[in-house]
Amino acid sequence: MSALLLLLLAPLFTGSLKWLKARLQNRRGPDPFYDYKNLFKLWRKAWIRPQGSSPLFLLAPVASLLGVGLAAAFLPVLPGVSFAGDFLVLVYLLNLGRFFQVLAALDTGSAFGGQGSYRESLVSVLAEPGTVLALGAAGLASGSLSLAAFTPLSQENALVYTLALVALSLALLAEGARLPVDDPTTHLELTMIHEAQLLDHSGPLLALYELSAGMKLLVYAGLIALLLPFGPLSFPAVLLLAWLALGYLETYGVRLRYLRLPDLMSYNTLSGILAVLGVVLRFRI
Amino acid sequence: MNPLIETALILLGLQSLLALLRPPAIGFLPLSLGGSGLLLLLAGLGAWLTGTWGTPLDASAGFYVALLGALYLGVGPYLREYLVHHEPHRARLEAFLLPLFAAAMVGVLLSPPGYTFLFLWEGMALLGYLLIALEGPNGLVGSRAFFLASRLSGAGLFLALILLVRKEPLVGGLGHLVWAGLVLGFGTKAALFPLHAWLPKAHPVAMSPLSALLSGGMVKLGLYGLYRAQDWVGSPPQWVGWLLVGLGLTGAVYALARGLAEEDYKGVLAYSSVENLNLLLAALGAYFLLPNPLFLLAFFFHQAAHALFKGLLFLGSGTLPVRELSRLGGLHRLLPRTATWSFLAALTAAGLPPLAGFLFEWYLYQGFLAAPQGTGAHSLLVLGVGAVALVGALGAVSYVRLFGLTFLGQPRSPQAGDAHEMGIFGQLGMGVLAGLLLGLSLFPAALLRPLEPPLYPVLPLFLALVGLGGGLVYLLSRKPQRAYDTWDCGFNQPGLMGSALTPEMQPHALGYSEQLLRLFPFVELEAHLSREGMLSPPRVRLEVSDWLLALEARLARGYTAFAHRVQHLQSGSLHLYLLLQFLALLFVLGVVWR
Amino acid sequence: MVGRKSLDALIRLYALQNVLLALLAFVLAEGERHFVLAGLALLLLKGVLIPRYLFWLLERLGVSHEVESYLSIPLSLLLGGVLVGVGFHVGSSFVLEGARLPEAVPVALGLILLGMLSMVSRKKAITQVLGFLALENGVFLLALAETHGLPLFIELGVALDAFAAVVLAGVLIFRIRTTFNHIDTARMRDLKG
Amino acid sequence: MTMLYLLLLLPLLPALHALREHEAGRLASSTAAGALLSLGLSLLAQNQAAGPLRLDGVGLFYLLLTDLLFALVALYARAYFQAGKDRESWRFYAAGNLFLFAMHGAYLAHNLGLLWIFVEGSTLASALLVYHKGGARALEATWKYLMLGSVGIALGLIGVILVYALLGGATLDWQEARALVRGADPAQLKLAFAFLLVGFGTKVGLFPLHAWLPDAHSEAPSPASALLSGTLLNVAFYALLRYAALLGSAGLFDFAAGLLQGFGLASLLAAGLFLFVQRDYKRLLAYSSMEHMGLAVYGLGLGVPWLAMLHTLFHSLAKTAAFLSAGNLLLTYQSKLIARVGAVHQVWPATAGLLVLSLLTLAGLPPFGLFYTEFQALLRSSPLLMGLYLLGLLGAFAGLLWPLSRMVFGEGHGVGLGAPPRARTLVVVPAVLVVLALVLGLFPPVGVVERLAEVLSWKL
Repeated sequence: MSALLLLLLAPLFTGSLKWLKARLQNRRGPDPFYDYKNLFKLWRKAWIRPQGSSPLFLLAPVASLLGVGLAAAFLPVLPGVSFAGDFLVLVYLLNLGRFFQVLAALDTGSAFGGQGSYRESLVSVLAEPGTVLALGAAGLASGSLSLAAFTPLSQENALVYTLALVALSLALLAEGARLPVDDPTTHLELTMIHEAQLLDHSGPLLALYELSAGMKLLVYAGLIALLLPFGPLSFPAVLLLAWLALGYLETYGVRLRYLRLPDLMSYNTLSGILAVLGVVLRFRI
Repeated sequence: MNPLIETALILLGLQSLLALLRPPAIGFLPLSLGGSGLLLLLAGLGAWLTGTWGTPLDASAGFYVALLGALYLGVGPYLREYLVHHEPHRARLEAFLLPLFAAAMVGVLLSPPGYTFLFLWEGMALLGYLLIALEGPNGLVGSRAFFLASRLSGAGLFLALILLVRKEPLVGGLGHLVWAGLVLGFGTKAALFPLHAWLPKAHPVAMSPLSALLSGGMVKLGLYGLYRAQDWVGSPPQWVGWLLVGLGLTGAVYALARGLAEEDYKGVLAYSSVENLNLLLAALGAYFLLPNPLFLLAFFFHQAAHALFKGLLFLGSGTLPVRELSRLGGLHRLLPRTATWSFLAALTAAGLPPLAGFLFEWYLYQGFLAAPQGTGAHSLLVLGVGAVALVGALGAVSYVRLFGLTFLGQPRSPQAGDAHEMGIFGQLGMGVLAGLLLGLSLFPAALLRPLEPPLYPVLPLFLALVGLGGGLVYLLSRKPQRAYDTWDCGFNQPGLMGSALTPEMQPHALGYSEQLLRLFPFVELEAHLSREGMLSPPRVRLEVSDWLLALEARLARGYTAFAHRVQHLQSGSLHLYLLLQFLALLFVLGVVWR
Repeated sequence: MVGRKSLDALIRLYALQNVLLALLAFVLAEGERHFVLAGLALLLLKGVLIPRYLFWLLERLGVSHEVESYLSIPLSLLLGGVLVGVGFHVGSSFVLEGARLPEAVPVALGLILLGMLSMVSRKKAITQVLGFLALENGVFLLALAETHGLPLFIELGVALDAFAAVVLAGVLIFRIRTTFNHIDTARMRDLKG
Repeated sequence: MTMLYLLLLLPLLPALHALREHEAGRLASSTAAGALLSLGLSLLAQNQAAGPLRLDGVGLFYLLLTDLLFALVALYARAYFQAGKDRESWRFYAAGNLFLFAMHGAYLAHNLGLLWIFVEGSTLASALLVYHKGGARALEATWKYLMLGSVGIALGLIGVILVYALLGGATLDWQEARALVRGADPAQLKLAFAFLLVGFGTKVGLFPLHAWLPDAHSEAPSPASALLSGTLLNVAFYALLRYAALLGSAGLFDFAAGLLQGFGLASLLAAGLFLFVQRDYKRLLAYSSMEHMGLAVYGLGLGVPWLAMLHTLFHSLAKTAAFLSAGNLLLTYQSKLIARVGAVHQVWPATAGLLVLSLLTLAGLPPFGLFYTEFQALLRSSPLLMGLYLLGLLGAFAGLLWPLSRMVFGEGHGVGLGAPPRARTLVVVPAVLVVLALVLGLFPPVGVVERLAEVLSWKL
């Protein structure tokens, strides 16, 4: 259920984000629903198979979408499957998608694909421990390892949750390939991370990739929403907040130098560790 | 003893004898080694699942027998095809020694602690050494490292088991001494950090089927011993648990990072083995501290999974034309089946759901997350979560790098364009392991039944992935498509010279991980620029400097220097010798008059 | 013995030593036949035959008759003195119950120690042999002093062994001379490690 | 009984034969025949006594071992000298039989004085074996051996004299001495033992008295090295066995045990260091002998003579095989340097196999016998000594391993020395020894040796 919801929402979110950024930059910008049209257009096109590529070239966008989609299914935005330890399956399904994507980037033997591949690898290594630690801390504080049973932010767990939210927000930026980690609008191959891996994918394959990237962003937003105390309104609230924040950040911010990434992401890991320690040692404000 | 196991051992013995014939009878290998594998698998699983070997601890031997059996089942047919390419003299020796090695491993599992156990343990080391040494000059360093470590392990076990065999009460420090011996003995074999150094030296140089047996099977015996020792000695003291968790997690991260700095395909696999083993040791150590069944589930399940996927990967490595990643590439075209098998194994190794590797991490996370229910310092084990997450992420990168650089892209050297797929027996061997791996992934409960495992919905997830994925792929493949060159920034215009991309533009094996390695202070990459002539393009050579290996080398140098100093006693001077004799006499007289 | 610079003197000294030992054996014999026999053998073998053999050897070797040592003469005298002192000092603990001639025990020990000293410090092969012979004499004296002498056949066997050893050593010294052009054992240091 | 005298003098016949006959084939036959005949005779002559001679269990054990090894080495030597184009092999046979005579004497002698005489005799005879045809290095080795050995044995004589005096000059017969020694002054008996230990210890090759050992073993022709290591070291060890039992009878074994264990472990640990930096494979084997004699002495120090005897048995078999294989290497590569030897498994597979098996035996690996004896020794050690013992074993193993790997499996650069000699005997003789070591290792003859060692027992 959540998966379908996210699938439908993702193009709207990314499309309207482009519109928002254009507005902030005093441009007219595309229609907020542009991404639906774009995806539809791409889906109908033919696709190019680079010479010498393997079946993975085709499998990767599929797996990427499925990984994110199935991960979204575990998100209790709408009622769905739930069991102890489901958040781990969620995180690792995201990994599954990325694994294929990063691998396929090496498939064509292109210089940029390879570059994108190892850059994305670095990002994943930097972001993953923080994410898992933050979610684990939340689970510990809630007394259950099932996402559906996460208790919302309250007086008691305020510090732990704040730390977890910091970690997850940073993870959202990194995994969603947004500024300051990655610049989704760049056209210079040398500076790309996410886009460099998609250079050779075209038509429907590109559509799947685009869709899964948008969904991934929403999955992280959904995770963040779980920790907030607004009940059913949490998810829309987070989406709105993220929409505004990303629009602002990507208009006024600059991309961080790639080699400085670890500096930024160390806050992610540190918050995660502190969050977990906070539960164990019963940090209170 | 179980008649199935007896038959299996007899089969192995017969194969050894047959190998001595001229020409060596290696044709029987699928039947003898593979057949014994099947028997062992059945017998072991029977014992493990029904607990017929007595206590749960006892039944664990059955688990390991089955694990070895599964490997033999795959290696048997594979070896038959592999040995055909060796010169007869060498093939004979290998076909003679390898079944004995296999039998010794099973024998260890069947022996109670004592003389027979040590006999087989050291015998196993000896056979393993000879098998590696047969590689000739290339195998020198590796076989030596293997044998030295094995003897170190043997020394630890001698200490522990002899104290046990004596049946004296283990009072005072003796209990601790026994455990120290066990940790040294079994830990060395199971590549416990920092005693693991031998493994990445030895496993890569062994022939591939042997590497599969070593990495998949033999090292597990160290884990078996540490687990089983509870049965022999009683529960371990606290420090054992902390040591295993601490060193295990450190070692896992170290090994992964170090593996990223490795250029040798089998070297990467070896470091991955170190990583997996250390994580397993950490799981066991955590189990010693907090007897949470989740740790036990993680411990057992992943041993089976690791045996299968690592066995499969090593068997696959036997097909590669060269081992250096920086000379491989694009092999999926020449070796489509090997690529498929290896891909399945790599997916598992990367810990991705719904395959077996993920379940391990799933159990491990939950186990560590349950730690705060413990008291005092134990609750700090929860930090293990971070380490496991880091390991998970690094593991995935490591296998992307390994598989991607080897099988995808363009060949990086002429040799990589000249590879040959294994024939029917080779495919059979890999296929068996792949099948078992898939079975294990989809039906983990079948193996874990005795431990009553909690599970996530594995099968539905798998079906959803395969079903939806299959559907999407079907749709996509029916869409119009055409082949074209890879994107090269538009340099490839009609009338120009073709694609501007060359294989050298792909990521280099070390370049791929260079930036990741900056995160880890213990492995350093140094870039050396060199230029052959004024006009030739500069070449970058990356050198790996490893803090641990440097320390090891320094220790070795120090020991050698010390030995040289002692050697001065034998300086050739008769007068000195006579003086020594005189002093020895004075010394003894001193003892007498004391 | 440790102070002399000339090999000839050393050999003569050694011969004299043996004559004295033989006399001692005769004195202690008190008519026991095997003592007399042992003494005679000693006189013949060590007092006459071995010194003559050594002189013959020295002559044929054609090397200098000078004693070469790691230690200077004063130092070696000093060390020798110390060792004899040590011998006398610890001698008492060597004196067994029922020793025939307790007074000779320290002397024997001193002789043994001096023999060892000259073997450790002297460079020429032939001087080492002389040191060994002195040591042997010390042992013999010890046997005389402590016991009623070893059983005769043992005594003879021991003497035979010593004689064979000296002959063998002589042959070897001769070979050393032809092979190396010297008989300086301090320079034979090819085998090491 | 005349049989004992016959047994004693038997080796002199081939020795005399060697002085007259210089043809290697016939000499080898007569020598081997002599040794085998003594082998049979000694089985018949067990427990007989004649004058100062008596053949008890321990003596028989070592006599059989010595004769067997000698016969095999004699056969090997023929092929060896032939392949090496050595026309003066008669020297080896003459000195060898003289040496065997001394060995027979030592094992038959029941009189401690006589034992001393024959041990000294074996030194002189083996000096001839080492010298063989001479040459600067052999000369140097012989000289050093002679000097150190003679001084050592002279110190031993002091011990013998002191023991004799302590017994009141009554007897030197071992059996009687054991009964009498109970009344002796313990302090002075300890003093005597100090001299005996240093004296015989020199010939056993205990650290730091071992200096002659590597020189002599490496410079002697290979069959002679095999004899030195396989039989000569045993004879001195045998003397120590007798004296240890003597001290045991006097109730002083604890004192002896400390010294024996100390020297044993010191030899083991030192040998490990020497082995590790060794560049000459014959010296390597020599240091390994030092290691194993150390282990045997340690085993004796544990108060288990049969264990020590078993250890020397396995060591003798394996080391003889190893030295004979080393002889094959020397014939093939013309160099004793490890660095000059390579790829033996391709150049001469049979020798490679023998080398591997014998060296692995010496490294104490199963299924060979030394694994068993080392296990048994550890079983009887205190934790601290166990630790040192294991450390020493590891050190020695580390020392042996690299040369073994290097020579057998390493690169055979620039060894175009033509085909190796193909005489069967060169391989068959060591193979017999290795098989023997293997069989005895799988089925250690503990019961037999224990029974043979009963005479030494002092724990009543």
